[in-house]
Amino acid sequence: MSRGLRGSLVAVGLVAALTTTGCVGSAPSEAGASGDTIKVGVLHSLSGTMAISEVTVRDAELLAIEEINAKGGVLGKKLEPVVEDGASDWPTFAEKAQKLISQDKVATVFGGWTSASRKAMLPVFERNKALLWYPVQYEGLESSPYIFYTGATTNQQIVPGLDYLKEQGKKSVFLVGSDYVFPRTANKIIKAYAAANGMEIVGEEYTPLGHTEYSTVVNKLQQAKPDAVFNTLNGDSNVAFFKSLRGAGITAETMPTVSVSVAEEEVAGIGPDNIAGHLVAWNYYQTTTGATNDAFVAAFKATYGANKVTSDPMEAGYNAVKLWAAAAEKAGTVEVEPVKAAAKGIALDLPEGTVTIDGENQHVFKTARIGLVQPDGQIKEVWSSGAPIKPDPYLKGYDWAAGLS
Amino acid sequence: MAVLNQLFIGASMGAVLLLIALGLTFTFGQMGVINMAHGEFLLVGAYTAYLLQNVVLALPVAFAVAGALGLVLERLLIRRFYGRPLDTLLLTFGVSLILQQLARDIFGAPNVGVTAPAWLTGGIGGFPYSRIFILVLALACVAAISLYLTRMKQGRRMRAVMQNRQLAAVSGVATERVDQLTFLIGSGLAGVAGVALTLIGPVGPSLGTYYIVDAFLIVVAGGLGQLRGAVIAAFVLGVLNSFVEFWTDASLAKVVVFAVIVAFLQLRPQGLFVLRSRALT
Amino acid sequence: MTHSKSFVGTTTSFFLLAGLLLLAAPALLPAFRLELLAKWLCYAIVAVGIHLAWGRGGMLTLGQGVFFGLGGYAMGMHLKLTDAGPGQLPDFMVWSGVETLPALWAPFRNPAFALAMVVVLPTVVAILLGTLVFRQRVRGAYFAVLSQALAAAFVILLVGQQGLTGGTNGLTNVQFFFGLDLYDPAQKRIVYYLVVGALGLVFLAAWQLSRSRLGRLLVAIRDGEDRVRFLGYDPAVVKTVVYAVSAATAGIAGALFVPVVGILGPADLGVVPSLEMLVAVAIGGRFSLGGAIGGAVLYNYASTGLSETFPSGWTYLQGAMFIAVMLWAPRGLAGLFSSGWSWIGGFRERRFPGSGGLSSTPASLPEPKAASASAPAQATSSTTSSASEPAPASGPAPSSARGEVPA
Amino acid sequence: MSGQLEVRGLRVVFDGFQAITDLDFTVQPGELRFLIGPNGAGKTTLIDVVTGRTKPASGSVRFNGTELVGRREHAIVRLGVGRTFQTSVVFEELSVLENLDLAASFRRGLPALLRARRGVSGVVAAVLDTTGLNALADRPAGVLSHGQRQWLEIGMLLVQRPSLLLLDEPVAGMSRGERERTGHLLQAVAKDHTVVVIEHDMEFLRRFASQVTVLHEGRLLCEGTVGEVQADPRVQEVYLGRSSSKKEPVV
Repeated sequence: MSRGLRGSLVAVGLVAALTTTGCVGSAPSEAGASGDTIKVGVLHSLSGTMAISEVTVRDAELLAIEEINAKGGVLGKKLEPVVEDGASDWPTFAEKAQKLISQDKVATVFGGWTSASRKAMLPVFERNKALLWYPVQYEGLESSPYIFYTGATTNQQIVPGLDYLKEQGKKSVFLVGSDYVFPRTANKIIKAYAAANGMEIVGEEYTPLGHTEYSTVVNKLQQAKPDAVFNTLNGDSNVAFFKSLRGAGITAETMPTVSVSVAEEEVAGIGPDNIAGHLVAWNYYQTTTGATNDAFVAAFKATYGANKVTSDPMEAGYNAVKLWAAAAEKAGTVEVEPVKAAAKGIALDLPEGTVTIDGENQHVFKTARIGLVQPDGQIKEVWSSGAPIKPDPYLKGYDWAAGLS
Repeated sequence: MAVLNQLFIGASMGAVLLLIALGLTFTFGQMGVINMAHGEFLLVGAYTAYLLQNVVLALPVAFAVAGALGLVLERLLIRRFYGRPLDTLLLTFGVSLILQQLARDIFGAPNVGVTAPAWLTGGIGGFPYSRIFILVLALACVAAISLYLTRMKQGRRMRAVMQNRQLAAVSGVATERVDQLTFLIGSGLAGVAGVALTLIGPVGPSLGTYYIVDAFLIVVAGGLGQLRGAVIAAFVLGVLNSFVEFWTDASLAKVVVFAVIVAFLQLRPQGLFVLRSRALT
Repeated sequence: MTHSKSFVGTTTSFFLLAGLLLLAAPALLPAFRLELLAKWLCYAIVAVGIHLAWGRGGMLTLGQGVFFGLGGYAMGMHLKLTDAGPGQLPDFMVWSGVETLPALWAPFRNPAFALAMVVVLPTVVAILLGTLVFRQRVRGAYFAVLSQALAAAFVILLVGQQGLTGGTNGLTNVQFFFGLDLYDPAQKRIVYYLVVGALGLVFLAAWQLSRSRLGRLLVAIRDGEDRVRFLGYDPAVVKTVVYAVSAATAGIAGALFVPVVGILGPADLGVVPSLEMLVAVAIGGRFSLGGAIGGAVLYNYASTGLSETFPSGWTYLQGAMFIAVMLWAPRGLAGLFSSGWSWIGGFRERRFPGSGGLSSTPASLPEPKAASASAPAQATSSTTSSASEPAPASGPAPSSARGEVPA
Repeated sequence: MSGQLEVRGLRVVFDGFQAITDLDFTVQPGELRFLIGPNGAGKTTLIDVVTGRTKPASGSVRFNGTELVGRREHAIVRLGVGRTFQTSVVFEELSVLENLDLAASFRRGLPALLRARRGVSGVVAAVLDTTGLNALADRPAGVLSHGQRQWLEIGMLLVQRPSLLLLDEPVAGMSRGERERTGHLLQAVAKDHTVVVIEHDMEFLRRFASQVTVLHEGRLLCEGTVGEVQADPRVQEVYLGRSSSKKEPVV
């Protein structure tokens, strides 16, 4: 117990010293809003399994910050993004959110992708009375006073998707999803909708996140022979799913799928050949018409490369920054409560069209769009709700959803 | 029909498992290197296929690229760790992190698409060509390896070293060369498997992490360094997994497979096949 | 016991110093940093268990996250129930459409039951797996792979039972801990002291275990399991006991993690987090108790620090760190420091490699050596001699270990 | 005195190779029996079977009338059967004293094992004396010389007070003086234990053995005193004849 232990004691001592000094050394600096710049937090997974989706959202948010800075910033001050890595780990999200708030003193945070990361961060923002802008479509049933939701809630994406299927005369639907909260909640909603609208759910399959073997699920699809498949698979699993689907000879003509987590980025990874002809439900596509979107797409390609695509979550992240900046300008400060108050009713012309913040629940009005995947990897709009739909995270406006929340 | 389909699916899952585990039977099974970076060698193969956009051409190229990378790894790091298998685990975990992040920085975080050749799309009687291709590829690899190990001089040396290193060394076998070759082949096979994976799954920086645990389980169930064992374990577990999944769901199937392996190791603690050793440990 | 009185003095004063620093930390650190420190100390508690199982017992447990999770969920379930209030369901059950409290949850309302389960659940699972595995002499790499697969299977189970476990989200937003409001920094400080106290107790228990005959026996089993069998001991029993102790330790850490962090989900328990718990210990020095604890704190400190400084590139540094430690400090930083120490104290005799005395740290060999000078040549082994067991070396020189890996 | 060993109809097969064939072998209590034979004769395999390390294909091994086949190693040790290995196996990281103490504590229960060792027990102290390792008691076993290791191992056996000792080449690699001391040690031990020794060294055999059993290719070749065995033509054939193509050192 001599040398080894003694050495380890030195180690302990050193570590303790290091920890303490390190922590003290990097302890709170000056507040984010003081000086010439305003600090804003950007918190996404840059490593781990979720990096695949979140890195580009970060890029879009940074692009929006750059654009705002190019036009003189907010309240005459430049925005200074503080980028943190959530590392695909939910407590890390909470930890980094806390760090951004209490150490960097950021004015607001843009971040998160998975529901789990949002649920992890929610108490941190509520406790600190700080602001989070969450840019991804999600399962609804939430309305935190300290979160702004710039992605779709269920009545802006899933319900329109179902409306579309009903319109197309699809009677039987098979549900395929990754095993986590969004697909499970979405499928609950779908089942309630189906029961009220004379549709039959002929199967429901969940696979672990990151699952890459879909032969069996596809075999079950072949046995059930549904009119359509509602796909809530997440991320990488989609690639394996569509490759299996095509391998088994299932085409969009015989059995179309509606996907709610497959955007332009994912299409490239799946291989356009494998998914062309299938449907997706979002609020924005790279092909969405309008000068604002043309400018956004052009700016994005100019900044990150001509081969890059834009997608709904990226656009929602971009929107979040723009909406916050507008609210801060309107409030004349970056303080949380005035910004929240000013945000209500703000309407901006953004790539997906006019986006208005709903003061009631801090979600935004969004136009639902059903798209058809093209062989070139782009998505063509085949149906739209026409006007932006009022967000209804608890589906209070739908009778059939009465028992859900 | 559904059952027949499922049987085929099981076999094809077995083929995938076999392919990803083959390389590991060399590096882990024969050399005792717990190579956590094995998944990233799959990744190298997959990105090779992406760069070439030609699966058939990619097979030999991926073998060469992944093999070369394996050789570099062996020369630079792993050779200092023989006889310390548990340390190789942490070492290669570090390597795996670095390779993953490299892939992320070079090719971007999102998945990339690999276009399968026209003759591999579609299928016959519900059996996808891509799956048949993988099945054939897996069997071809096994055949090639066993021919190599039994018929070729280098292969026989490899077996000799594996069975008794010291005796092989004093019999004039350059064991160091054999080690390099073993690692090269093991990594190269992972590269080949990576190419095959592009036909059925995602190609992104996390690819390796999806397969690594399964690969280790196959090698353990089959018996360390046992080609026969790996083949049988892969197909049995593939079929088992596919049927359990068919009757229940994918999550449960994974848990059941794990339980079966633990139970099986109760009967045969050393896996299906055992290489006798006289060492007292 | 070869250490001198003055050395005991040094030892004690060092630990006292470290303890004092930990106790003084709340005064020195802002609340946010203190929370982080508390989280690292939870991992330090896990590290103590890993040191026992791996450093002392040679069991490379890649699935410590499972036990961490079992303890954590036992605690988390109780806290979620108290947060929800009597007769109410935890928030995630409401989202998942669960209408009545599952029978599995009901007993966790009772704090005594929940606290008992924190230790009992991991212990029982470890005893079950240990009995199955060690009795059949599955060890080394086999055991490592199996324990890793256990972590993978556990996560899949957790994720698949959303209504029961909160699925991928896990248990979030824990606000009260036995009456303490965790949103209040002053009350949260008490939780920090609890963690420090638990670490102290676990440390002392591990220390005593290492000093005891059982500790010696454990080292003996690590270095020559078969030989121990012929001394009349059943290594399977000893290993199972120590594995269970290390599991219980991880369970306690997991239980404390919940009030400290406020969240517990499958993402903290899977294959990679379990590996990281192990890697931290390897970096600190698995053969040394202090090294293991220091490693856990240092690793998590570095991982927080590096990811703050280099948010997009810290994975490289992390990877490079593992490689560097394995290459140049296979006994971890503790080993490095101890060599440095003896180099400074030049009067100390340059010891023969492998003669680390009573030290838990083999002086030069990174992997514990086989106890024998060489294997009995005529014995046909009926045991699982697996690849990851240290190869029998024909002498103390590290080079001779090479190549005797039984395939 | 107890310690009777009876082996009947023993057959051991490794992957189709018959390592031991129909072996009958008896050692009476208090005997000091030497076991010799060329490489591959099955000597160590026999000890392995007795101590539970190898499972026989058929046959029985009775110790004081108790069947040993099918029991696990540590259970057999607890019945009073101890062994050493061909090359000594001691725990290098533990001190000599701890090695002995560990061996001596094998009947303690788990709670007792959880306490640290205090002092040196009488039996350990006595064995430290007998083996002459007193001066090295606090040194790690890793620094011992070859001969010292062998003694330590025998010492670890003695503190366990087995009634049957099986020693696998205890003097291999020892110097002349060391052999001499070991031989006397064995004779002393044999006064109140049954001892079976595998040994090749003929000089050692002549000096210390009373009864010798010769094994060859897994079968019993002959039994008797040293003189009888040496005179047996079959033994000479085995060691010197055609079948002894292996370079077996016969001294």
